[in-house]
Amino acid sequence: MIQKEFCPIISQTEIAEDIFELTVKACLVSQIKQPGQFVHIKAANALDPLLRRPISISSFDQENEQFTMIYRKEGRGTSLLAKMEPGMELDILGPLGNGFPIEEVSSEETALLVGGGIGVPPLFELSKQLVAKGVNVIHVLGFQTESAVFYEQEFLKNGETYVTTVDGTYGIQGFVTDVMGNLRFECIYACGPTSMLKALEQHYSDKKLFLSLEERMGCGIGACFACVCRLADDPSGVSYKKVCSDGPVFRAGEVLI
Amino acid sequence: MIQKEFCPIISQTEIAEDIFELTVKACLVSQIKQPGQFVHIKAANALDPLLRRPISISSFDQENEQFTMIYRKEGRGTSLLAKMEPGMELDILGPLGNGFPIEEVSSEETALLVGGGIGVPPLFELSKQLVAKGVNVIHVLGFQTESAVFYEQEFLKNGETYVTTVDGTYGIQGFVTDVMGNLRFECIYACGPTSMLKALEQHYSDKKLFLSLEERMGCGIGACFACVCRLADDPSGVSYKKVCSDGPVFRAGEVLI
Amino acid sequence: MNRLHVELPGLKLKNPIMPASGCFGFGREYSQFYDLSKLGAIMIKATTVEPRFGNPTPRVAETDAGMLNAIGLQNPGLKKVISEELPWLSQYDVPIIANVAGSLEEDYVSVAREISKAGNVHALELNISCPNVKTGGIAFGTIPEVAKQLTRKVKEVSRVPVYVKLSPNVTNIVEMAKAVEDGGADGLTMINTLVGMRLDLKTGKPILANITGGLSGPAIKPVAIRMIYEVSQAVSIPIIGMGGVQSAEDVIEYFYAGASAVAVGTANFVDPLVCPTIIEELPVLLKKLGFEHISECRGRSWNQHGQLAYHRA
Amino acid sequence: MNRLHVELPGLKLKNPIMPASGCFGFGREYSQFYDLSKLGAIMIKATTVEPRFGNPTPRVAETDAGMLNAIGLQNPGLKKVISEELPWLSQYDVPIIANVAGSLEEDYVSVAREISKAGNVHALELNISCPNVKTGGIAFGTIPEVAKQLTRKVKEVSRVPVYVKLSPNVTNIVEMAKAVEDGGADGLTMINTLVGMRLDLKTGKPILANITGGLSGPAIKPVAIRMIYEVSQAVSIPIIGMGGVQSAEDVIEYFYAGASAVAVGTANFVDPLVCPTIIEELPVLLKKLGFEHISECRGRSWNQHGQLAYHRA
Ligand SMILES: Cc1cc2nc3c(=O)[nH]c(=O)nc-3n(C[C@H](O)[C@H](O)[C@H](O)COP(=O)(O)OP(=O)(O)OC[C@H]3O[C@@H](n4cnc5c(N)ncnc54)[C@H](O)[C@@H]3O)c2cc1C
Ligand SMILES: Cc1cc2nc3c(=O)[nH]c(=O)nc-3n(C[C@H](O)[C@H](O)[C@H](O)COP(=O)(O)OP(=O)(O)OC[C@H]3O[C@@H](n4cnc5c(N)ncnc54)[C@H](O)[C@@H]3O)c2cc1C
Ligand SMILES: Cc1cc2nc3c(=O)[nH]c(=O)nc-3n(C[C@H](O)[C@H](O)[C@H](O)COP(=O)(O)O)c2cc1C
Ligand SMILES: Cc1cc2nc3c(=O)[nH]c(=O)nc-3n(C[C@H](O)[C@H](O)[C@H](O)COP(=O)(O)O)c2cc1C
Ligand code: FES
Ligand code: FES
Repeated sequence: MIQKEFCPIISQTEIAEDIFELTVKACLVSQIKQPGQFVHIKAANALDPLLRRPISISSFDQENEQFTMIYRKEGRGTSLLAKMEPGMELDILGPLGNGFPIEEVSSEETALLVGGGIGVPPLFELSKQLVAKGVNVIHVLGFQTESAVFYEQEFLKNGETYVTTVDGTYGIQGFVTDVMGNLRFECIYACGPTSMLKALEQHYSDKKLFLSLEERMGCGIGACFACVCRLADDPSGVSYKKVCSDGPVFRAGEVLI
Repeated sequence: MIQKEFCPIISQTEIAEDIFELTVKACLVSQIKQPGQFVHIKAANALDPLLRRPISISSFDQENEQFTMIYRKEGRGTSLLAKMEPGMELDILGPLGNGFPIEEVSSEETALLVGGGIGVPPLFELSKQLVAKGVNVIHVLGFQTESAVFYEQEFLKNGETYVTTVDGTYGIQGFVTDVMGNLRFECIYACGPTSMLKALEQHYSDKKLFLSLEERMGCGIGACFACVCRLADDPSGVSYKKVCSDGPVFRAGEVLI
Repeated sequence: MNRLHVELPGLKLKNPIMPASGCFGFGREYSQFYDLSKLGAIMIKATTVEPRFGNPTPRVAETDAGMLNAIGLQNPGLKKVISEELPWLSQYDVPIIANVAGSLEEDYVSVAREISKAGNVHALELNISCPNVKTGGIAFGTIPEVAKQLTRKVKEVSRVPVYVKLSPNVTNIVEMAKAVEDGGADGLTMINTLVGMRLDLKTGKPILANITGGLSGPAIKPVAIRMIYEVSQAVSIPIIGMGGVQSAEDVIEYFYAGASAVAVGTANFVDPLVCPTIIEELPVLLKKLGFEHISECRGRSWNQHGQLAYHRA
Repeated sequence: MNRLHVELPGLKLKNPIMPASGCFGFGREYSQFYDLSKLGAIMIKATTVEPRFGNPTPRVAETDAGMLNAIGLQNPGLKKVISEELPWLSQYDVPIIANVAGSLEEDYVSVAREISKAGNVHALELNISCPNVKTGGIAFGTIPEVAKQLTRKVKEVSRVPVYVKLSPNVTNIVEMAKAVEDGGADGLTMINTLVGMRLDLKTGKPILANITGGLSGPAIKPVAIRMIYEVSQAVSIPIIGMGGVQSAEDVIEYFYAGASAVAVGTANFVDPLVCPTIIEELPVLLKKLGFEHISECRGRSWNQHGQLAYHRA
């Protein structure tokens, strides 16, 4: 069940340039079903900004009732968020949507987790759960530049990890796809910019491939039709899925990206 | 000169029900000319609320560069203000307007300071300055009810002090004017609700009488024409004074209230 | 004491609070949060004859104290609304107001005829004011004579009272209101969104794929209040007010202006529990303000007693 | 590199930032805060033939991300503006745009004729859109033919270019813009305020003594952007844009929409230093966005290169 809750902030740290890791205490943790789900955050009690902001759950801890998000300080909402301190409370709605299906890989198989920039965070919980299940996990994490890189060590603990930067200032120069050619895996889970997801869909249509999409949202729960995408197979021309409540994770080929 | 300054909060205390005493550190203190001037405060860095709030300077300390305000938590702006804590910074514009002319009483004379509710605060600095000058000071402070009474002790230190409450739960039951009949004085300085100011103007037109007015403000500095009042003597029908920059204190009879 | 019961043409409302059309889907999502029977009514998403996908995304953009939307009337179409959504909603004890949209007069008439037969549809809301569809629409919402004709045609076929939803994007809202009253409207709902736009700082291009969108939220409340103030004095049919309502205080302001009930749109996205919260807080606020019944607030900005017989229970 | 110099009919502007009429008086108050010569131009308070006291108070009311005002064109009258205010302003190296108001056509014509003779008045802004005066006004701002006639009459007598200030309270803003262009307007300024209203929770009565007022501030920005986007593509005269501008980012958004300069109103009340701050931040932002000159931003929402010859230095 989706809950609306005022969650006390436990910690907030800048882990890379403009990238913040935020942990809150929240009863709604008990409702999380899958890695890749997200929450909808009100960054101010006031009207400015008005709308909630969708942020992925990057990891959670049922026992201690807390979960972590990693976000980039961008516009008004995330800038306000970045100023908040432990002890303050955040108005959070969640957990929302459907995440990555871990049942799609079995313990002997290898899963490739591909993240681009601020698409990396939800893969962390996914990685943890896959490893716990005995799946062999490889991570390919793409960033713009050195200062934007985060969580490399954390992912390394779970398995092989390749970091790429567009400008070559860290790790391998290039895009995530430049690394993937040499790797063997049965299933891909990916989250990142649309261009990255499109490239994956084009090149790896033969694999099991799950993509987490982004779309501007109103309600975040499926009521406003802000975040729809078309079905790939759409004879009627009017079929759709909602990123917020049907997604954000879809099987490649299911919807048009 | 008027300054716009980010002023760190030194202390904030609830001194009566919904009445807060707020002290800030501010260079603009050096610009204060008279008791009865005010500042214009932005209660949020964000857009909500948009406009500044006019609040009187209730006392100041040139040496330590700090000043105090006393305000009632009413609507959006003052409610936000009431949540602020020492160390936070307030965006303050001031000092604004023209205050009470203390040169109008000489040291042998008696000044009557009449305050109604949230009109009491600016009288405190006035009282201090008059006493320092050797003027005999009497205070009549009117409140709605016991829980709204504040600063009685502080005023008592400066001179005779009568407190009235409308419901009689504290001090003398009635209005400030009910007390005044028995007192002797040469000059009245008053700040409070319009009805109180009108009553004073009606009954004490024979005395020197200075009234501090309130009006909804836009700019607070004289540019927007939001806060005008008409001159009492206005043959042309178009003459006016601005409460923010000509006032808020006027000699009784000068403007229509 | 029941301070909130209100009667309007076709509608006996437990309370005058209802989610606004398009901001509540067909209720399923919000039913996760509370019992929909608590609501005064539900204004369901616009229904058209055929299913519509709507506009390309992005469909929403945030603005200061508001948001733009250009959903483009996405909906599953008349048949599905009648066969799936309305029956699902009938489990709740709450009257439905069906928002009727289309491009041509015939479309409106077809939807109105069919949807008004559903048992739980107690009123229609004729959406002549959607700013996000390119064909038709605009003339219906901006030319008095056209709006009047459409209202008349829909009234002829509807089995339930017809409320017409007015667009604020007109020079003279009173003229529009009078025209649809003349056309037989049983009530008005106002306002729909103001046409607005936002551009992306990096690209210079519109944030919305549809270029322009409808501005809703607190930003538009002063415009809505003004229009309801003007219209409520000029017509004798009741008004369901909307635009930026977020709190019980806002509801009272709408009643003062002349509304007889109030719809909540954008605020649902900010707080999914906003409607039941307002419904809970209203009686307390009314008591504090000294009103025995909410209808006493109605029209107080222009009339001493703020009360008209027809909408008091 | 000067990224900000802009030329418009009658106006060589150091930068395209100017305070909006009515939000800056005649400059005296803000001259306490900074050197007015820093400004691109100054739009002074509306001037009428006779001095006006304006409306009773309260004249302002806050709204969400906005404010209502009903000043009612208070001003010292043509004579005093010419004999006192304009000479005082002439100490600054800044072109003045005189806002011309009135109730009758003759009033506008008289003010325009006289005030356009002042040496530092480089352009007129014909205020046909003030929502806060009861007589005249409204027709000028809402009926295209009437607006066109007035523009023509004023053009006949004015010694300087005439900009017409459009009201957003119309069904079709493009029609209004084209009409005044036809009437000979050299430029447009838009938008004036949206008509709005607020009611007091305790009394139920309007907060403004004038009942309704003009809504300004960030709340109306999306409406202004949309209207400028539409109008800038339909006319060939330049637009000075306004409505909720608070930052350099907002200025760029206005240019993208199609404005050639930008005025700042309500934001002056929030931050008296807002204009010089924007002027300082603009070149930095332009550089960051990769523009050599602000004119490159113009019209980018609808045209690839966003540049028209006439307004580039
Ligand atoms: C399902 C989902 C999960 C996400 N998870 C993360 C995450 O874990 N970490 C992270 O840093 N970011 C994440 N994002 C992106 C994040 O929502 C935006 O960066 C954020 O909303 C920007 O808000 P702002 O206030 O900084 O920007 P503003 O520019 O002030 O935002 C204005 C409006 O645009 C919307 N918006 C702007 N950018 C985006 C975007 N990329 N996607 C959707 N809406 C946007 C905002 O929500 C807001 O409504 C996620 C987005 C989605 C849809
Ligand atoms: C010169 C002057 C000095 C003042 N000094 C004090 C003081 O020392 N202590 C104190 O408690 N109050 C003082 N006030 C009143 C104070 O400004 C208001 O109580 C305050 O603005 C209310 O803001 P809010 O956010 O609580 O209310 P809201 O209802 O949110 O305010 C909405 C708008 O109305 C304006 N407004 C509301 N009430 C008043 C009012 N009474 N006068 C002027 N504008 C108002 C606000 O400034 C704001 O623009 C003074 C007013 C003036 C004009
Ligand atoms: C996302 C969204 C979708 C909307 N869809 C419709 C619709 O289908 N039919 C309609 O008449 N109004 C629609 N509206 C307008 C609302 O019903 C309402 O009139 C408007 O949003 C003002 O109210 P608010 O400020 O409370 O949102 C929609 C508004 C939003 C924000
Ligand atoms: C207090 C106030 C007074 C105004 N007076 C005038 C005026 O005299 N003439 C005029 O053309 N516009 C006047 N306006 C409108 C502004 O010039 C401007 O068009 C409008 O406020 C939108 O800009 P903003 O949102 O930046 O304030 C006034 C606005 C305000 C807030
Ligand atoms: S955000 Fe409202 S339906 Fe997805
Ligand atoms: S508040 Fe602007 S002139 Fe006084």
